[in-house]
Amino acid sequence: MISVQEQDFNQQVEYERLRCQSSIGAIVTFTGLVRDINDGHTVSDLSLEHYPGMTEKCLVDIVEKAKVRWNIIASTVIHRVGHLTINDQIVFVGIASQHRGDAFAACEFIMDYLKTEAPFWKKETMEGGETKWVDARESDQKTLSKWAL
Amino acid sequence: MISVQEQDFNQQVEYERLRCQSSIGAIVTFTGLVRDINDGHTVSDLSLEHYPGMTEKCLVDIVEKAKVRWNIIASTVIHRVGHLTINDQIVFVGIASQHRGDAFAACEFIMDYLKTEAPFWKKETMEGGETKWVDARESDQKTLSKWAL
Amino acid sequence: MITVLFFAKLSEQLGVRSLQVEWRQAQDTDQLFQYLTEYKAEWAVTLTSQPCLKAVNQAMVNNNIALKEGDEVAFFPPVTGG
Amino acid sequence: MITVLFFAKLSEQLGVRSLQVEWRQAQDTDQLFQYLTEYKAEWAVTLTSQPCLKAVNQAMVNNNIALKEGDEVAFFPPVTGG
Repeated sequence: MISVQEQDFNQQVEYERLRCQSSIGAIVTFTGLVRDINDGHTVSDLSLEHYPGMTEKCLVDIVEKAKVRWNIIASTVIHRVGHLTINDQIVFVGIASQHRGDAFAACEFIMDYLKTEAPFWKKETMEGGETKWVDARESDQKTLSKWAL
Repeated sequence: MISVQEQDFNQQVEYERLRCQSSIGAIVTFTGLVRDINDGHTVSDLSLEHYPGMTEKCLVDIVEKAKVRWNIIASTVIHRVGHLTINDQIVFVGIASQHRGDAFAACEFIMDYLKTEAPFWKKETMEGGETKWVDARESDQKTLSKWAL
Repeated sequence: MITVLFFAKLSEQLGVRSLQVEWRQAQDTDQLFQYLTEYKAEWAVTLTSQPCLKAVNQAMVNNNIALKEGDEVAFFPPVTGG
Repeated sequence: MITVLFFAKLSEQLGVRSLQVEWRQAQDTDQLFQYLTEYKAEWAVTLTSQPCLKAVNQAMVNNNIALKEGDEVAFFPPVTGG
């Protein structure tokens, strides 16, 4: 399941959706939250823009790449867009597999690629009301090297 | 939070407990479930024995080791003992961190060490009613090599 | 016509979210980019002073590629989702 | 006295979950193990025919270590939790 949505999501609902088959031995979930501090300044809230159409294609493509490499029984990727505030949920990636190694690797792989390839952009509102587009992190690009074949 | 318990746990409750601070940017959870098939035979249910006292010490120790290596804001390890049936939850490991890399690594590290060091033993009841102590997997030992310093 | 889209900071700086360019002005992505840098006085600086990624028909491309009538080309800053 | 505990398959096969051994019979873990292999006729086979881990005072140990009065020593198969 892949979804780009404004509304919040529920951890339990997504978890139970993944726990759908008796052959599943491992479920790994990642949830990204809005932090109060980013790059040393205090953030009051966040607005997320995306490229409708391309975003969904890109997420489908990343999940397909993961399925080629690991044994995945069920997967969910949810990414929110629009206005978010501190501690809000931004993104959910959940993977159900027979064994834990597959679930951990696939979940982290999807997050790493989502971070560098999926067309989302964050704009922060800082404490004083000033806004700032978030800069891409070089470290996110470097992280990809661990998935090199 | 570390707990060895007979009763089931709730994903949402554990997730919300980890989502306790506005500096948290990433929560990774692992849940282990009872699979219907193990090593090629059909399992109908499972009984989990442990070494009371040592189990808790061992889990505390593994979490402490993880805290030395990664930035962890909050952590939870729950392991069930007693009688379990197919699709039941066995174990939960949840890690809350500022950044995703720490949360993924710490969560997988804790599971890998728990699998090889924590004194739990599984006994399966197979379809015909026959029981069988689960054999340790050599692959679980090998997995540890990725955490070598 | 080629549909050109801008996102995020780039769209804000250019003051435009989308525009149409005639295909004869933009037969490949390099030509289109060149055309855009000359579209308005300040666009050259905005488009060349920062990293700018591009996607053709919603797939990221790194090198110059040929365009055909009806293609959708997007320019945007490095992504920051997740 | 040394408290000896057995777990899981090992406890089932030996038919015992715990027993007390006098310290003079078990001044280190090797000596204790040797004592146990001679405790009953079939124990030698059970204890030596399969991998058997040990913990002293609830901490896993690999090599032979000295024991003191009151110590708790556990023997068990490789763990299979998680």
